[in-house]
Amino acid sequence: MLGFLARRILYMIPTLFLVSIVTFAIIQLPPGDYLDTLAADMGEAGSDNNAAIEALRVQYGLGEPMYVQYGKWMSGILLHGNFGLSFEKNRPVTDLIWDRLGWTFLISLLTLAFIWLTALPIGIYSAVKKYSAGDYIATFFGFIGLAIPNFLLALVMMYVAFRYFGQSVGGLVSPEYLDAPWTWAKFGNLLEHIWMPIFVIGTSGAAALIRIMRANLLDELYRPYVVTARAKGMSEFQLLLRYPVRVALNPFISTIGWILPTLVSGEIIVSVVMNLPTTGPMLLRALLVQDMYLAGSLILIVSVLTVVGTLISDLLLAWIDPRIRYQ
Amino acid sequence: MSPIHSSLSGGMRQRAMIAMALSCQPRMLIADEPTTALDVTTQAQILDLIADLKEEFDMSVMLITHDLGVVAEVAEDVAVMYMGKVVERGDVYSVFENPKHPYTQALLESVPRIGGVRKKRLPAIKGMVPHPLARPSGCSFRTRCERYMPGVCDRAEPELTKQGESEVACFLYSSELADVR
Amino acid sequence: MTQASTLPLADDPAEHSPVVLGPWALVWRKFMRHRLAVISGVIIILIYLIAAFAEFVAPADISKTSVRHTFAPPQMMHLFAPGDDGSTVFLPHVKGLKTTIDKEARRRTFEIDDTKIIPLGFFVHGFEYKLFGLIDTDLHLFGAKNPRDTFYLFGADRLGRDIFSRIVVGTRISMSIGLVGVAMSLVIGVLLGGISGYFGGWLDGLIQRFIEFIRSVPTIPLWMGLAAAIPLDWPPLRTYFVVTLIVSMIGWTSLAREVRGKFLSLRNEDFIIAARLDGLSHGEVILKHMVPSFSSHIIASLTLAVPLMILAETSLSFLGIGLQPPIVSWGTLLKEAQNIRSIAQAPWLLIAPGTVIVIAVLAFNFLGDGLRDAADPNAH
Amino acid sequence: MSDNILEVNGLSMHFPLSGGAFRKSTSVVRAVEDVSFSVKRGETFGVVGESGSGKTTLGRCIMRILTPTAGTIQYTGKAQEPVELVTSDDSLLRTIWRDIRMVFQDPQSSLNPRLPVIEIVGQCLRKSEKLSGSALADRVSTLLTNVGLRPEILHRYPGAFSGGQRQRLGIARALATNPQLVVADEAVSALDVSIQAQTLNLMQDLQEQFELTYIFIAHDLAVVEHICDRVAVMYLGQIVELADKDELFNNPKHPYTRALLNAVPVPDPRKRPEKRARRGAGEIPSGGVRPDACQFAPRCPHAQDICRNSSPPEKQIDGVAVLCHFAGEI
Repeated sequence: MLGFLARRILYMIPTLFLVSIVTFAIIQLPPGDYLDTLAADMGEAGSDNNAAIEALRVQYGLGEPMYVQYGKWMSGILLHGNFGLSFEKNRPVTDLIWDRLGWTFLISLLTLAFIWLTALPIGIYSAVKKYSAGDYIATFFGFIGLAIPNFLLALVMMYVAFRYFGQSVGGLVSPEYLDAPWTWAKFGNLLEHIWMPIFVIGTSGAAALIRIMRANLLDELYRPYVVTARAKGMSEFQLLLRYPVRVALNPFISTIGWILPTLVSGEIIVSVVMNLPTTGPMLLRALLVQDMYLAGSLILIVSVLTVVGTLISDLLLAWIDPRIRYQ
Repeated sequence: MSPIHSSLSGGMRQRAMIAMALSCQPRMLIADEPTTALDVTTQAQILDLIADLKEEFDMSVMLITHDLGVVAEVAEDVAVMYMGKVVERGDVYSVFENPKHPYTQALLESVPRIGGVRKKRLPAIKGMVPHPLARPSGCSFRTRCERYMPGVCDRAEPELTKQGESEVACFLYSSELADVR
Repeated sequence: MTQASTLPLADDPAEHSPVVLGPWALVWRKFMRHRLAVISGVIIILIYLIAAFAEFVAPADISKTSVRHTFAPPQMMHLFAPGDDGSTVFLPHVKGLKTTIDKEARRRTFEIDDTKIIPLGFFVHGFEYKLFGLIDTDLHLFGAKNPRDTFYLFGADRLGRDIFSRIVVGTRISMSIGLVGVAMSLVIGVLLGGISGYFGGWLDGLIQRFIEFIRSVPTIPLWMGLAAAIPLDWPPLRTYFVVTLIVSMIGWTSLAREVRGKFLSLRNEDFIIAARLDGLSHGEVILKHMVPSFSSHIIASLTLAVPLMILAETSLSFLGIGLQPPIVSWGTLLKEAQNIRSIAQAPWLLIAPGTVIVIAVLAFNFLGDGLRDAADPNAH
Repeated sequence: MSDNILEVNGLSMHFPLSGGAFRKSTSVVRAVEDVSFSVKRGETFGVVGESGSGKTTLGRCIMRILTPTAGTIQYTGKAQEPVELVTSDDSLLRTIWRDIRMVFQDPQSSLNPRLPVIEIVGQCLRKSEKLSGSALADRVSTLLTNVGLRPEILHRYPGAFSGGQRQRLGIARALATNPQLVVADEAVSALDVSIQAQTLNLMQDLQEQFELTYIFIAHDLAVVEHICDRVAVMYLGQIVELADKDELFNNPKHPYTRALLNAVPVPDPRKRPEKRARRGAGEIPSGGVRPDACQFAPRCPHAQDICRNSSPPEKQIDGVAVLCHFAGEI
């Protein structure tokens, strides 16, 4: 197990290195840079500030070769935890993102909990009561959940909430609480808002998991060992929890691997729609205005989270099922 | 269970299964082809194990197998089935030494045996087991039987009747042959 | 004995020849039993037909604006109308709109005018277009009998353009992105997966590391980064191509893995070894024995990958970093519904394209599921 | 022309066990280890052993599906110079594969379910003799008749046949190129008793008719005794005893051969007590193979220190090759 752990962590290093290069390349892809945008804006405004812009260019190392810029960026991150400056906001990236990362993380974890809590019982029910009305309903909603893109669902939910419940939509708290200090009232207001993004982001994951759970459980339910246990007189419920559910749980563990990253990145589009204070809208904005260090840092951080999430789920899986270690 | 059983050999797994089956102190153990997937040496051990346990726990064993050798090795009584019907039943000695039903006879002859009389060709049963939906009329073995009696075997199904030490379902031994028109 | 499941044999005198179907016929028969999948297949064919004949199906010119119809609501199509003698006659029509101008709010409000009937007809003459870009015509599947009448089945947008027609035309872009994207991932996936699985060894290791890397990277931020890098002043065709390329990057890794897995398990099948011993070359073994063995699975996987790509295009365009107006796709149409104020004023901006997307995605999912079931020899 | 159709010398097949972080092979599985034997033209050469004994690997090395790690395999066809199989390249192998054919264990998985009989059986004829159309159909029909199937089934798919019929198809395919040598890997193991007898009889008839040489790989000693002329007993990758059939079954010299023979259930209930009394114990140990010891020592009732510390030399006793320190003494 320790060897497996060491091996997996070793594997992460080249992956992360490649990720950082790819991220950097993407940031460099658009022709021109933020200063061009800035110069264009200034030009429109009628002022001629070429000298000032050139000074900025030198300061940010924008005129230098790519690898030098990459080196500066990476060494800043690795050695000083400095992700660079946001051009648009003229503040260190680090100042901007932690708050938003915190919200992103909170929403992702809550969504994961939501997915598990709905998918597990519904999946078991669907498998045990195969072809019952409940199973058909679950299957139907599963398909719908998979077919409706998250952002569409977000829009529909917001419309319904706005139209029929008169609820203010967007954001995690009502506007009047935005800058208010934390009180119970604000917390309550948060609860009123936060369920919607969790529901929206979690639906497709839950739908997928219900189907996986059902299929896995159906595979297990008719295995000879279950028949043996039944022949020994174990009660159906005990029987179910004892073996098949445990085996069928494997995909649940591995969901941490694929759900966490998809939550973190899938949340991007939803949070743009719902105007959440998470990384998504910030990333989109940064990409649109080519605020490269901000966008790059966000992509990099989300990527690292993905890689770490995959690692955690792999470790859990290996811990639960030793066969995986040897594959 | 899965993490453990993957590291066990076939014989160990079968032992574990037997241990599981015995954990409730049953009166009867049904073993369905318990050794089919195993090597001969392992098979011999499992068969010995079953025989020992049978003595020790004073239980009955119903062993389902296609291997006549395995039957001879452990069974006291034998029932031979063909297409869902018992065609011959008796104690192991009478069935193996004095088989009555043509199917049992052919079956025993078609197995090559070590140290047996060397024959150039094995007496094989002709044809194959018919499709369950295309069951022949009368005795279902008649299409492959060397001693098929037209007008008799295809008319009615033979009943299992007592013949000496064993019971057999075949018109060859039927005293009421005349009754079957 | 355990020979129970055999069909009557060749040397059995009592044989009655059973109907023997080829494997493809079996797959087809199993698929046809899957009713939902068959219906979905028909729907998908219909959608692609609409995409091919978009201008013919669309009753209105998609770029024709009308200030007087800003956010005009959907007009229901009625099939029957009361005739002159009081009886009901077959007359497809929509009810007209009554416009009032709310001077305070500075906007128009619309009401359905029950007294005004706009008769519709099939194969009417409308705006001029080139069918397949070749044939000049003004014939349309249906439309107002009087060419000067306007009507909005799914409502109108901010500029008074017909959403129904725009969705019909957008079908072409959105659905073809799915197909082209899948074709691209198919080529990459089958090529790399096949090499990886058939030859194994260090090549397999290298390709697997590469796939693992791509899969370990979060996709959405990366596509966003890539898509955001598309310059706004690029010609639509180039943008379309690049977006398709980005979208196709979603699918190929899982496809490559699937192909590799199939190759790996098939490589050690006795019938593959037997084919080698029959003197077939590697290429012949792959083409004659391996590809047919898993092509049905691949087709099913591809079908299931199409909706993912449709959704990806929609998402990117919705965010404003994929396709850009004036390109009309389902995604760019939804972009109009980006803020809650426009949805509140004109919910059809969201509902119409949203429903179409969900139907298309569901249809592909059901079809793919049906194909997968049919292709699986173990399923009943 | 040599009497021997096949001469195998010092054949070894090691599989690397890939494990560890950087795919370095840390150990090897010695599936076949230094095996030598020859097969006479026209005989049936049996290879018996339990699972894991390396008999299937041996067969695949001879077919050159696998490339052996060491050793030579010399094949001498009719009026041909001897050919070294181990070093043959792909194009040479393709011609050799017309002479040496294989019958597989599982008739289910060895026939492509997506191809009709004419393609399965005739595939090699398309390649080797460029046959097609009615010429191909004629040839395949003849082959089907040879193996007791009716020519009408040409256009059916394998799914329509029973196990026994499929194995006949497999045999027909093997015979299509008029081979000299047929490697039958557990060819009758998957079949029911009565079908097994039919198939064995068919194989014997075909051997006479087409002057075939068989290498018959099986785990069933009774079947091997019935059909083979000479038999090699394999244990953990080595041939521990190689003898004429009669000698092997009447007078087994290696303790493992004896254990095997004692373990076989005989369809004679009277022999039960006597057989149970003679049985040894122990399964094949799951640990790796130790190079400097008798592989059978851990299970051998006669094992001495020498057995655990040095690998036994091959001894010749009455024309029987035995791999045992105490061959002839116990």
